[in-house]
Amino acid sequence: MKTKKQGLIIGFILLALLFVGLYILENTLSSSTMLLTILKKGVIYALIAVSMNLLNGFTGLFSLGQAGFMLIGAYTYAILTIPVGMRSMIYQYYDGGIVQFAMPALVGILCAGLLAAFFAFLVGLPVLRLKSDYLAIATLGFAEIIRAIIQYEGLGPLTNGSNLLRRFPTFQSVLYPFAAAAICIGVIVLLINSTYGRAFKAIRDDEVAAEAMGINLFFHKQLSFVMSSFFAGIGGALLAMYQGSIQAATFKSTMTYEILLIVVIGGMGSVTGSVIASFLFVASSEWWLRFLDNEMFIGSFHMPLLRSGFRMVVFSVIIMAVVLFYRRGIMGDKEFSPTRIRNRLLNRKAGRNA
Amino acid sequence: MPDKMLELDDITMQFGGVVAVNNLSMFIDEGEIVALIGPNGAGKTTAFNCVTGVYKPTNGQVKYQGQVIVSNHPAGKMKALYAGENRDKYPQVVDPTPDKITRMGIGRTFQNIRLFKTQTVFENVLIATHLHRTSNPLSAAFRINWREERRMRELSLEMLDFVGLAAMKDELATSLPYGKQRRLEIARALATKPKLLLLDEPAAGMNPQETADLGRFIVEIKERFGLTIFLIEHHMDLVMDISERIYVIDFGKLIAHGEPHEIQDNPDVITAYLGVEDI
Amino acid sequence: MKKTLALLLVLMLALPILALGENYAGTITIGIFEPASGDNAAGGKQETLGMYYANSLVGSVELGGKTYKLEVSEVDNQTSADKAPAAAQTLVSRNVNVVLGTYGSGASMAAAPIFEAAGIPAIGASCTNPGVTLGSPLYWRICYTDDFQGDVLANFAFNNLDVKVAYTLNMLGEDYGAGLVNYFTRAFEKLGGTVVADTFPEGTSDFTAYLQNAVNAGAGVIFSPSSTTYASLMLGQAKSMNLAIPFVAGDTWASSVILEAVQGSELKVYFSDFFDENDENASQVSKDFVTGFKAWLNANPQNLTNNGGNDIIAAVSALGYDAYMTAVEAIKATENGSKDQIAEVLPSVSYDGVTGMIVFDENGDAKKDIAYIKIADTQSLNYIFVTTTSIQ
Amino acid sequence: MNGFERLFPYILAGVSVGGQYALIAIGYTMVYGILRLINFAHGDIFTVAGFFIVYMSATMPLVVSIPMTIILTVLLGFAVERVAYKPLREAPRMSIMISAIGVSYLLQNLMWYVTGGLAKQYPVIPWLSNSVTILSSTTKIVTIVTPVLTVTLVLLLLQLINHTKTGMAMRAVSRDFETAKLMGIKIDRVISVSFIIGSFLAAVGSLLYFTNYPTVTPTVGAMPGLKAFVAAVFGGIGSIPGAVVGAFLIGISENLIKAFGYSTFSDAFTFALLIIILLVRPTGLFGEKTIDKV
Repeated sequence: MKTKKQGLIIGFILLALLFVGLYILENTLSSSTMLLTILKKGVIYALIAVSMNLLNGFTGLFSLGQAGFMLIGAYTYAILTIPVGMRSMIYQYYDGGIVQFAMPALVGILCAGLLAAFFAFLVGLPVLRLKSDYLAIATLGFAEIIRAIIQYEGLGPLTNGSNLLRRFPTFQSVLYPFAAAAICIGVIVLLINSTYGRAFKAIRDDEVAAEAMGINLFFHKQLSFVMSSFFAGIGGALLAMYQGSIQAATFKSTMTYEILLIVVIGGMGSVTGSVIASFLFVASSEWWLRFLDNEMFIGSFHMPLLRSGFRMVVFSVIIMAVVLFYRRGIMGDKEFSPTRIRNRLLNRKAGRNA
Repeated sequence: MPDKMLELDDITMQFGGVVAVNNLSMFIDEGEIVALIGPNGAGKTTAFNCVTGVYKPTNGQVKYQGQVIVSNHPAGKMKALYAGENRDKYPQVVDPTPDKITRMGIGRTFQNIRLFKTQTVFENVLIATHLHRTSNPLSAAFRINWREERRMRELSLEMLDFVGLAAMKDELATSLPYGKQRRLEIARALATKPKLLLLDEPAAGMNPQETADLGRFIVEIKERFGLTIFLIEHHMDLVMDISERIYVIDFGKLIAHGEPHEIQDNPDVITAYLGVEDI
Repeated sequence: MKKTLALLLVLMLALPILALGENYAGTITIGIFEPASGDNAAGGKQETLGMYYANSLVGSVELGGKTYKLEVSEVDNQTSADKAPAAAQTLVSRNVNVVLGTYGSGASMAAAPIFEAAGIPAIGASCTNPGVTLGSPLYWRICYTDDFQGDVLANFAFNNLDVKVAYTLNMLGEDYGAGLVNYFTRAFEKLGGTVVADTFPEGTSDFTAYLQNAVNAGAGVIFSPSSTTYASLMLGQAKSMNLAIPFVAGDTWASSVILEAVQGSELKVYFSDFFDENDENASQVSKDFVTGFKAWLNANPQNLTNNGGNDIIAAVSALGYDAYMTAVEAIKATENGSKDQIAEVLPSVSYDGVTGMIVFDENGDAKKDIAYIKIADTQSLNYIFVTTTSIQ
Repeated sequence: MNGFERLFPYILAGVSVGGQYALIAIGYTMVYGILRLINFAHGDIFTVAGFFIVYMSATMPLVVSIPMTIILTVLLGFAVERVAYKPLREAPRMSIMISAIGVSYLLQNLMWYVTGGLAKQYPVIPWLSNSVTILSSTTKIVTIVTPVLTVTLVLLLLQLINHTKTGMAMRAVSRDFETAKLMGIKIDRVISVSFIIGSFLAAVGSLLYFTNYPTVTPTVGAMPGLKAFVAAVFGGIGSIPGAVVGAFLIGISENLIKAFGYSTFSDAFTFALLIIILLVRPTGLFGEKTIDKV
């Protein structure tokens, strides 16, 4: 109990330091550097990955619908917050669209989460009765259906059909997405550590036993599904803010797969794992490996293989390697906490002394 | 007369053409230890699963403290296939999910141990206290229910203490030796605060010594928590010295019923068993 | 293990702090923001070729007596709205002074806010969606826009082809097609024609059903502005159906992919274009460009493959060339070619390019009012020039 | 013109697409029947087969490149199983499925890299590509050939499964993995065989598919793949005739949807259908129930 409190305190201190660090970073670096971009996208993906982990890692529900709920979140946010003045320009084919008001960004984000959660509730009613891989394919299907509906010309005045939504409020400072993600992930962690979280894990480990312990499978699955989608929706809204423009066509199942792979790399059932993996994933796909996409000359020697697309090949090979040989991912189902490290150190010392 | 703790009326479980339990009728009075025995594949566990809502019986009903908790009659494809009797006796259909049955006060253990693999000994028990929660997800997440949380933990510790696993509460449940895993399963079931406890072959794979201890232990928990106990067992000696009444089934049918000494020298039982294994 | 990993992470994230200010004095970097892969890679590569060719001609500029090297820095945006921002950010992080591109309006619109935030001026070569420059102060465009194009094509179909019913087909979720169809429909209906609209989902390969719809609708023309990938499928199946209905499409169909698709068929495929390489009464600039560019393509097999394996000049190449040259004109008008100065002078730049005179209006769009209508030759890999139209 | 005449071309197209779905669906349903694995990479293997021909026909005649392609595709399917799935045999079901997603991701990126994401023109296969006219609607011969060929192949396959030792082993394994193992059936061999057959049919499928729709892109296989899987579920996963029937039904219905002007939802419809099936009859048309033991 005591150590737990200490851990909490240390955790908070570290979080504070992180924000201070970010603040300094932001004011010292030139805004053009890739680092800040990576940090922004990374933290948003972290939130989305954690939300998916809540479902796949902690409750053992293999759902592939994440992109769909992100889509709902992103569109809800965009539709609600585009300044009225801009609408005629953006809804250029639907003479301004039917939504003629704009909400403050925060309200928009909240609505994004709520609407995603609401749809998750509806989708969950039928789908959550399905078993593992049927659930996967069904949720995948729902994501595709949602995409088709949003792109439907008939809904143009609301969703702008297939066309971009843009010019909605975005964030400049990296601090905002970090703050938002930190709060959301915090809530998820609290939920996981609560008695409900324990019920989730029980369901993951053994449905029959869990039921025999008086845990209502459907209710808890539904709860986990709705919660996960709520945060996926918020993640979608943040992603929209990060990108500055969104288009339904980009929220494909590939997006879900990428997030799933992040969760796997980080370790199913490890929040910190997902967070670390997200930053690694984003940084390496958007930044460190980019050089692989450009033809390179060392002197007159033309580097072989390097050309557009090579980055993703290398990248997916790495992922396969993790999936096959490093199945538990970076963290397994453990968490990365200061107290743990301290204990490890102490143990090591003890080991040396003995 | 007072309501029985548990009553099975004409319970029949049929998978396709196979009749696993055939017109099984039995009862358990409050405070009794009753055993259901029979050779392998006689349908004992199936009977259990009909009571706990894991299976939906093809026909018959289960009453708990006088109230019908499970009831069904052949329907759909079964109408034609049904091989049992009294097909029209139970018109109403009651088909609760297992968690509801547990909530009513019927706890159980499993023949093939089903602990929560990734959880510690303590967490395994703690999970079982979830069903008596009063908090909603949010109040639980934000620890507004800290009092309740504390009570849950205290109860769990108490249970572990009682089954003598408190010392290893932070070990991974699956790392425990076999016998202790069985005890943990019992502790977990107790944490759901049952009135009726169903034990599915609790002594399976134990040596005579452990079995004897287990026997004493079962009696002890019965006394301590004022439970009624319904157990399935293979070990005759255990059954004989702890249970007050015994039901014997073979090929899903009830072949004998009575007090241990009556069963001991019941020819049907002996033949049923000699066919399969020696006592 | 975990500790080291975390450390590693922190270190790697910290890397670029050391790698700051990588832009050496004396070079002006021109960012090429084009698709090198994806559905529109074919067109994107052709547009990029034009830029590289221009760069091979003008590799440096004289500013106040000092010589500045003109360096191009390319990034692949895959013309997808979600890849574009990251790609744009990469260019920003390379501290480019001006950006050229991109093929496919969606990516341009997606990237606009990012260039804007970094104060980098961008010049669109072939992105025809009005939304690109509308409300983006730092985005300019040297080609005509969809509303003009849709208008032109509608008029062509209605008057020249004398058609009263048009069947429109575009990909669900692709804004280029959606936009053009929209403007076409408006214009066509204003002229008194009727339009039957249809969309196909991404990844469709069976178009027979849609073509059949067109037949059943009694359409006299199929207006289908789509990426060449889908177009070639569509035409292939039209071919095996011996479809008699003519196709009309936008600038994307001005590609050798389309020409190959219609070889040996009876299909009539019209499309609007920015430029015509066989235009006799073309300006000297464009004549020189045609000869020079062909020679340059044939000199390097890699370029030839990027151009689709032949030396037919796609209009987008010409536009790419003009975009680059316009940028150069702007740079020449500055003192040191900084992004801010370029942004400052661009509105007043005027350049007589291959695709005509380039002068920007208040939106930042080049005042272009001429489109070349061509038909794909079904016998030899060539376009046949039909007419030039323009709307006053 | 009357209703049928109006709809006939759509049905024709539907039947042909259905046939191609069927050939892919069998791969899914066999693998699922035995490994309980949704082989997400199957659709991509189908695409790779397309590229094999595109590149080989550039250098060698079709008579060589077609059989070569089929062989290479089979090898690929075999290799994928050995490298990506076999090591995970004991692992939880989720991680082998993730591996499948990983393979699909890898194959797509690989194809993207090789082709630069450019669409490749599929070679014209003589005779198959010629046009014919039936009931006043013109189409390619392959449209007619596909369903016929599909049905023939399926009949052969059923013979193999019902009357050969391997086939018996397969049925045994799909019925009860563990017992089959104990009975001394060489599980790995059976699994390999099912992957080989699956890939073979995928190769043939791609041959027919791309002859009809002669443009190959790295992601072109994804949708047919998913739909084929839906077909497999629809027909009752694990049942080969079921998969075939399901495939034809889906092929036809999605074309009819286009005919009635709801093409926006032709994909969505397929998934909606899937979900409805899963809820109403999770075991599909021909699949049989299984009870999980407690």
